[in-house]
Amino acid sequence: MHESTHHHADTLKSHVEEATGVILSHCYQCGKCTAGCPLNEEMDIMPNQILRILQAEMPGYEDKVLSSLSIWLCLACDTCYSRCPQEVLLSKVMDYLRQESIRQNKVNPQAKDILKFHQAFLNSVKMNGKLHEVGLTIDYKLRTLNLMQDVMLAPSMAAKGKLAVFPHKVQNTKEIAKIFKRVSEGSHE
Amino acid sequence: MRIGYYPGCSLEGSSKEYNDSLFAVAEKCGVTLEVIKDWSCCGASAAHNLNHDLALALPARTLALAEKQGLEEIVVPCAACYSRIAGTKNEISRNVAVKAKIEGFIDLKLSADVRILTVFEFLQKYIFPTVDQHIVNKLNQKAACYYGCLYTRPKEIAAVEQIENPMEMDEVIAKAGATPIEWAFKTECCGAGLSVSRTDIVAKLSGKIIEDAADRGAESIVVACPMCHMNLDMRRPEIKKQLKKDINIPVLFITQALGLSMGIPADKLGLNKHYVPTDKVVNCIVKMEA
Amino acid sequence: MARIGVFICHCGENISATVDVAKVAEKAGKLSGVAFSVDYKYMCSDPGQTLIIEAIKEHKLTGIVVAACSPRMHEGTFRKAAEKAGINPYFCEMANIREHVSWVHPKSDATTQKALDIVRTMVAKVKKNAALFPIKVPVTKTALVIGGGIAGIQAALDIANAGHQVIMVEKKPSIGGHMSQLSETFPTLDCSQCILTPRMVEVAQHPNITLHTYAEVESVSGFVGNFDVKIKMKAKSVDYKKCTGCGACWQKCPSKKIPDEFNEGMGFRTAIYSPFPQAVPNKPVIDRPNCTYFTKGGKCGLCKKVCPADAINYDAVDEFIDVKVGAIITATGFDLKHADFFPEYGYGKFKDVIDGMQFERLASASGPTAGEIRRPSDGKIPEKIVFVACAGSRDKAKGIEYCSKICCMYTAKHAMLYKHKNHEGKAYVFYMDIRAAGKDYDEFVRRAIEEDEVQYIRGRVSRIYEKNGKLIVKGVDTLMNSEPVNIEADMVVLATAVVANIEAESLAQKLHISYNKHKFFAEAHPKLKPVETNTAGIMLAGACQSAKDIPESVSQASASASKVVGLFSSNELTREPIVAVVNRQAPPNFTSCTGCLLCQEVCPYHAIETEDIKDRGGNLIKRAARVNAGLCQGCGTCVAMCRNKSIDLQGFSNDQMLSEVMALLNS
Amino acid sequence: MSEQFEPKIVAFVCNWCTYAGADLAGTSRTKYATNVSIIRFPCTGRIDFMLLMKAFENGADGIIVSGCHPNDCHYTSGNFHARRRWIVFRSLLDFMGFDTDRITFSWVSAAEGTKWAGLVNEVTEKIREKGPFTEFKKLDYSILEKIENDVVTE
Amino acid sequence: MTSLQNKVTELFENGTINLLIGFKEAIHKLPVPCFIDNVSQVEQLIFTPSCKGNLSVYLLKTEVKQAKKVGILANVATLRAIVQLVSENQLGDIEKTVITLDAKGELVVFATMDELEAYVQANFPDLSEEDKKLLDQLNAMSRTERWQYWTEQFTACVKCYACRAVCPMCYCSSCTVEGNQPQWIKVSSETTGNLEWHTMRAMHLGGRCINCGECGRICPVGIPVHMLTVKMNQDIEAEFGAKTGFSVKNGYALNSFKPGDKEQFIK
Repeated sequence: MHESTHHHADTLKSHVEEATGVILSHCYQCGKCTAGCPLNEEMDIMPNQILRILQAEMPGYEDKVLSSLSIWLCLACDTCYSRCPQEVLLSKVMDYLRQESIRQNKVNPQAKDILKFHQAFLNSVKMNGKLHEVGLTIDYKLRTLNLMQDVMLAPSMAAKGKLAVFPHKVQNTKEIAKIFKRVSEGSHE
Repeated sequence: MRIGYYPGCSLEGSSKEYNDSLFAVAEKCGVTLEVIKDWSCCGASAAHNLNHDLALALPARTLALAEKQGLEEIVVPCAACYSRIAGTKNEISRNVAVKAKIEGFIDLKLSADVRILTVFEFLQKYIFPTVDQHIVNKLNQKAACYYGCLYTRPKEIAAVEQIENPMEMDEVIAKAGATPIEWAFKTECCGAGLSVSRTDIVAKLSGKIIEDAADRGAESIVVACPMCHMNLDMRRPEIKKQLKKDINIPVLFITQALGLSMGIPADKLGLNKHYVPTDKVVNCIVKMEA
Repeated sequence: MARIGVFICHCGENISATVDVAKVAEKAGKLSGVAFSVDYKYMCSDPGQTLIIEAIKEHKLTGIVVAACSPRMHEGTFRKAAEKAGINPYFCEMANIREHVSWVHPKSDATTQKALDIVRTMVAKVKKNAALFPIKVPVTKTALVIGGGIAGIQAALDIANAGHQVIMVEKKPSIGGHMSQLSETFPTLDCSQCILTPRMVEVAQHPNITLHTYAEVESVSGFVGNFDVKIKMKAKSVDYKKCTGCGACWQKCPSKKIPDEFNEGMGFRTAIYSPFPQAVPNKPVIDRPNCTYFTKGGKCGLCKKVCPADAINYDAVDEFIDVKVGAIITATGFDLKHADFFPEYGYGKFKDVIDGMQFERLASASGPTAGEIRRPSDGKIPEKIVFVACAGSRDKAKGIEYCSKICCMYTAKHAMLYKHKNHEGKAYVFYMDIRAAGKDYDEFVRRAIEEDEVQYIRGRVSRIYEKNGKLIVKGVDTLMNSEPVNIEADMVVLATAVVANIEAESLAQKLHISYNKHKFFAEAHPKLKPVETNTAGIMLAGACQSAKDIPESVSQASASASKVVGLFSSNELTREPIVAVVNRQAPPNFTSCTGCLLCQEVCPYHAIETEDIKDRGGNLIKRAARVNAGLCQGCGTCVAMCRNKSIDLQGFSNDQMLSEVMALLNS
Repeated sequence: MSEQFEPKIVAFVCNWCTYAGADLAGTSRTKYATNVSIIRFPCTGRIDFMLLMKAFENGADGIIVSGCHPNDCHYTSGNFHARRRWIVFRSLLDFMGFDTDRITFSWVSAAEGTKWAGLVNEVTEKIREKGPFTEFKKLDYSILEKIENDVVTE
Repeated sequence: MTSLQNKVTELFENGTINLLIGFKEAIHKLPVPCFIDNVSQVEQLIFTPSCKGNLSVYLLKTEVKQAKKVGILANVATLRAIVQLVSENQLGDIEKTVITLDAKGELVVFATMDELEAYVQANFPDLSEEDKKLLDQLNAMSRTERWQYWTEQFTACVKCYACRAVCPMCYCSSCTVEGNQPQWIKVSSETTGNLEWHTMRAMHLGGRCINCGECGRICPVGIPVHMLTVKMNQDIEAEFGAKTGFSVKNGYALNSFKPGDKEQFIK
C-alpha cells in the first residue's frame, strides 16, 4: 500500500515509517486532526505538531514527542484518520511512539498511571487469559497507590453482581502465558 | 446455521446485563449461540498501547479457536472486542508475513475468514426476521443512539454505513417503538480506556455526550459497548461534578431496549444492575393492542 | 535511372575545419546513381542555392542530397530551391554532417569517413524517394462552440467578428453560464451581470452567430475542416418564432414550487420558465417532468390559454439537425462538488451550510434575498459567518488531489461582500494556504484582511454540527500553537471543489479528445499547445480544461478563437504529405491489407478508417483499412504494426528506411 | 594507425527528441565517438524490428534505439507502443540466444545533448569490449563449415 | 449414427449449414480433416479428444467462405483461434456453427459468439506438458547454448512455409517474406535468412498465436517453431496481463499500451 521511504537515516521519523508503514511526509499540516481530536484540550503537544516534529527530523525535538503526555492520552478513536485528507494513520504512529517511549524509558511522569493501568490490565490477562476486574482494580491500586479511587463504586457494583470476586479463567492459562512469552521474545528480535 | 459467540471479559463482569439481555432476546426468537470454547481476552486498548504484536496475537487466538470449532461467523457484542478482532482479521488477511508471525506466536494456524458480526448486524440478520411477532410493547420515548468510536472507525473496519452519521442502532430502536433523535454526539469518544486512570477526562468527554442528549430531549441513551456504558452510566457522579448539574438519563444496552419491547421482564434484562435507575424508561412503555 | 546531385557545404569553417569536404565530394561523386557532386562554402546562401538550381538544370538531376546542417535547420530552404529548379521538393534530402559530425568530432579520417557514410546513406534514400504533393483539405468556415458560458461567448464573438459563421450550442434554456449567477467579480468587485449581459445580447444579435439553446451535441464525425455534427434540439414546448417573451405564461403557471437551479435551489420557479430576468433568449421552456399538463395527462394547460401569441406547443418533440463545421471549441465549463460530499460538515444536511455558488446568489441583487445576505433556514441575517476554503480540494481522501484555484479569491470576495453589507458581522476564513497569484489578487486578499478585518485562521475544520440554531465549527489555528478553535456560527460557506462538468466524459468520447482522470479535457501540449486538443481542429476554452477564473477563461477563449480564425484564413488546409497510405493492388486483391484493423488501435489520431471494396455489382469484396490524410500526422506507428506492410509512410517508407540501413553499413 | 577495434553502430532515433538531442550535442560542441551513425525516423513507433535484424545482418556490431521519454512523445503514444514492442522483441531475441547486449534502448530528450554524447561513448566502449559481432555475420559461413565437418567425420 | 452425426444431419436438414469442416478417420485410425457438403457423407464423421488438428485455418479459404453457412468441429485451441480471428475481423462474412466436445465428452453447439467466448474463458487451456518441458529446458540453457540450439534448428529449415500454411493466424494474402520491394528476407534458405524469417513470424504472431502447436507439429524437419510464440505469449501475459484467443474485445496486446508498462532495460 505504501511506497517505502528511500533514505533510512537513524531518526525517529525513519523508525516510525519503517515500523508503521505510515509515510509522514504525506502530512501537510492542515491541522484537521487536532481540530477534531476529543482530547485536544488535554494534550501538551497537538497531534499535527507531533507529526511536524517527526517530519523535521531534529534530534533535539524527538524527545519532546517521546516524553509528551499527548501520546498517552491518545485514545486511538481514529477521528483524525477518518477525516484526514492525506489519510495519515495517526493512531498507528501513536501506538509506536508509546512503545518507543517505554523502550527509551521517557514516559511522561503524568502518564505513569495510564501506563500502569495498561500493565495491570495485561497482567490480569496474562494470569487469567481474561480480564479479572477485581484483580485488575487491586493490581492497579497497588501499582498507583491511590487506594481510595473507585472505592465508592465497588460495593454497589458487587451488590449489582457486576464484580466477580473470583476470576473467570481460560482452561489453559499456561497457553496464554506462552503467547506473552513468545511475543516478548519475538518483538525483541 | 451455527452462530458463534464471543462474549469478551466485560460481558462476564461489569456488563453482565448486556450478555443476559442478548441471550434473553435470542432465546425469545429461538436463536441459539455457540460460545467459542476457551476464548481469551482481546487485549483491548492496553495491548495495542503497549505491544503491537500482542494486540494481534490475542484476538488471533480467538479467531483460530473459532475456526477450529468449525464456526463460519461469530457475534461479538462488545465494541472494543469487535474492533480488536475485526482489526486483527483485517491486518492478518492483508499481510501474509504478519499472519505467519502471529501464527507462530499463538502456535495455531488460521485462515482468518470467519465472518464477524456486531450486535446490530446480528439483530438485523437473525432477530429481525421473526422479531415482529414477539414485539408487544412500544418503548414510546425519545432515545439517543450512541455509537462511539469503535463501530465507526477506522474506516477499514467500520461496522456502519455512514461513519459520520450511523443509523444502524436507530433502526433497531425504532423497531422497539422508541423515537431515535437527531443529535451531535453519536460518534464522539467517551474516553474509553482512560476510565480508571484518568477519570477526570472521561467525565469531561462523557459529560458532553450526556449533556447534548439531554439538551435534545432524549429520555434514554442506547449503547452497544460495555466501555461506553460504564463511562456513561457508572461515571455519573464524576460527570455530575464536571457538569455541575445532575442529569439522570438512563443508559440502556440496545438488547435491553429491544428486550423490553418484546415484553421480557426488566430484571431478566439486568436493568436492575444499572447505576442510573432505569424505572423511568420502563414507565414510558405502553402495551400495544393486538 | 536516378541522377543524384550531392552538394557538400563547408558552412564557412564549421564543417570543413574537421571534415575533408573535398574528399567527401570526390568519393560521393563515385557513388552509383550520383551524376554530380560539389563542395561549396555556404550552400544556404543565395549563390549556394543558385549553384544547386543551376546544377539540377544542367545535369538533369532527379534528386539531390545537401550535406550540411541539420534538416531541422534548412530542409525547407533546400526543398524550395529544388522546386525552383523544377523537381519535386521531396526529391531533396539532407545529410547532417554538421551537428552530427563536424561539431562533435575532431579532425580525422574517421570523421571524414562518417560524413561520407551519412552522405552515402542519404543518397540511397533519395534514390527511393517519390514525388509527394502537399495534402489539401477543404475547410468549412463555420465554427461550433459547445457551451454558452463566458468562455463560449468570448470565443463565439471573436470568431464571428472575424467574419466567420458560428454555431453555439447551450444545454440550458439560456446562455450565460456560471458567470450569470455571480454577484460581484474579483478583484475589482464589479457587478458580474452588468459586464456579462451585454455580451450575451451581442451573441443573440450577431448576424454571424446561430444560437441553439436547450440543445446538445448528439454526435460528431469527420476531421479538421470537415466535421459533421448532429445537434439535438430538446423540445421546448414553446414556439420561439411566435413567443414574444411577455411572461404571461410563467406568471400564471400553477406549479410554483420547483427548486430554482439558477438560485442553486434557494428559490422557486414555475414549470414553464425562463431561468432569470436577463436570460438570452428571454423565452420560456416547459420543464416537462414538473409540468402538471404532462404529469397529469393533459390537465392544466393554463399557459396555452393565457399565451397571447399562441406560442405554446405541447406536442413539440426533440428534433435533430445536422451541421457541417470546420472547427470546434469546447467551452462546457465546470461544476461544483455537491451535497453529502461532506458528512463531517453536514453539507446537504444543515440548511445553513451552503456552498460558494449559493452564497453568490445570496449576495446577488437578482438573487432570492435581493442581495441581502440572509441564512436559508430562517432568513435571519447572520452575525457570524465561517468560510471554509479547500472544502474537498487538495483532499486525497475525497479523491480530489488538485487545487481548485479560484476558491482563495472568491472566498476573500465573499467575506468582503458580507462585511460590506454587515459592518457589525464577523467573518472567519479557515484556509491552508492562500493562493492569490494574479494581477491585483494578493492585494485583494490583503484588503479583506487589513481593511475589512476578515479573520483568517490557518487550519482545516474537522467537524460542523448544529446546536440551538447555531453551527458549531470545530477548527484549529496552526499558527497559534495549533490551539483548537471552536466557533458558534450562524452560517457556514464551503468553498467546495471545482470539478469537471458532469457530461464532460461523454462529450470527450463523442469528440475523440482525451481527458485526465478527473475528466478535465487534455490539451495537446501542456506548454506549447495549451488550447488545442490532440484532435486537430478541436480547441479548448475555459474551465472544461481545468479550474479557471474569468480572466483566464476569457483569454483562453480568445486564444482558441484565434486558432480557429487562423484555420479559417484559407480555403484549404495544406498539410505535409508525410502521411501513411494503404497500398493498392490489381484485382482480385485490390490491396494486400487483410482488414484485421489492428492498426486502428495504435493510431493516436483515429485516422484509420475502414473502406469497403466492392465489385462493379456493388457486392462487398473485402473490407480494408484506409488512412484519412486529413487526420494522419505521420508518426508511422501503424506501419511498424502492419504485418505484411500494407500500410507505408510517405517520406519514411520501408523501402527508404531499409535502403538507408543497407547503404550505411555497406561501404 | 591504432590496432583497436572500431565497432560500427547504427542508431535508430526519432525526429523530435533524440535526433534533436543529437543536434543539441552538436550546437554545444560536445565531443563523442565517431562510431555511431544516426538513421532518422519520425517516431520510435515507426521503427520496425526487422530493420534491426537487417542492420545486424549487414554488419552492425551494435545498435542504439532511442526516442522521447514516456509521456513526451510528439505523437502522444508512439513511444508507448514502441516500448511494448521492444519488451517482447528483446525477450524473444534472448530466448533465441541472440546477444541482446548489442542493442541499447534509451530515452533521450531534445534537451539531453550531453546524455546523447554520453550514451554514444558508453555504447561504443561496451561494443568495443565485446568485439565484432561475428556470431551473426559469420552464421551462414560457420554453419556450412560445421556441416562439412560432420560429413567428413561420418 | 453417433450423436455427432445426428446433430450434423439435423444442421444440414434445417439449413443451418451447407458445409461442415470436420474430422474423419484415415489410416492408422489417425483423424484427418474432411469437408462435408451433404447429409450422405456424415457417417464418416468422428470427433474424439485425439482430434487435435486446428480446422479454423480452413475458415479463411475462399472456397469455404463461398459456402457462407459453415459448421466446424472445434477443440479448445480451435475455439481460441475463432475468438482471435473474430477479434481481427476475419470471420465477418460467414455464418459459422461451432461444435465442440466438452470435458464430459458431450457435444456443445454454440448459439452465439458470447457463449463461445464464455466457454473458452471457462475452459482456458494450460500449456501442454511437453511444451512446458521444452520451455524449461531452453530457459535452463545458457544464452550461447540457446543460440547454438536455435541456429542449428534454423539451418535445417528449408523454407517450405508449412508452418505458415497450417497457421490460422497467418492469413495475409501476401506475406512479407515474399515481398521484394523492399526485399526483407533472402529467398534462398540460408541460416541468417531463416532466422530472420522465424523471428519475423514470431513477432507477427506473438500476442495473436493461440498456442495450438500446429506449426511445430507440421514442420517436416521437426523444428519446434511454436516454442517461439509460446514464449512470447508467456511474456505478454506476464508483462501486460493479456491472453490470446481469450476475448473478442481487446484481442491484441501489442496494439495497446499502459503508460505504466514496466521494463528495466531502457536507459
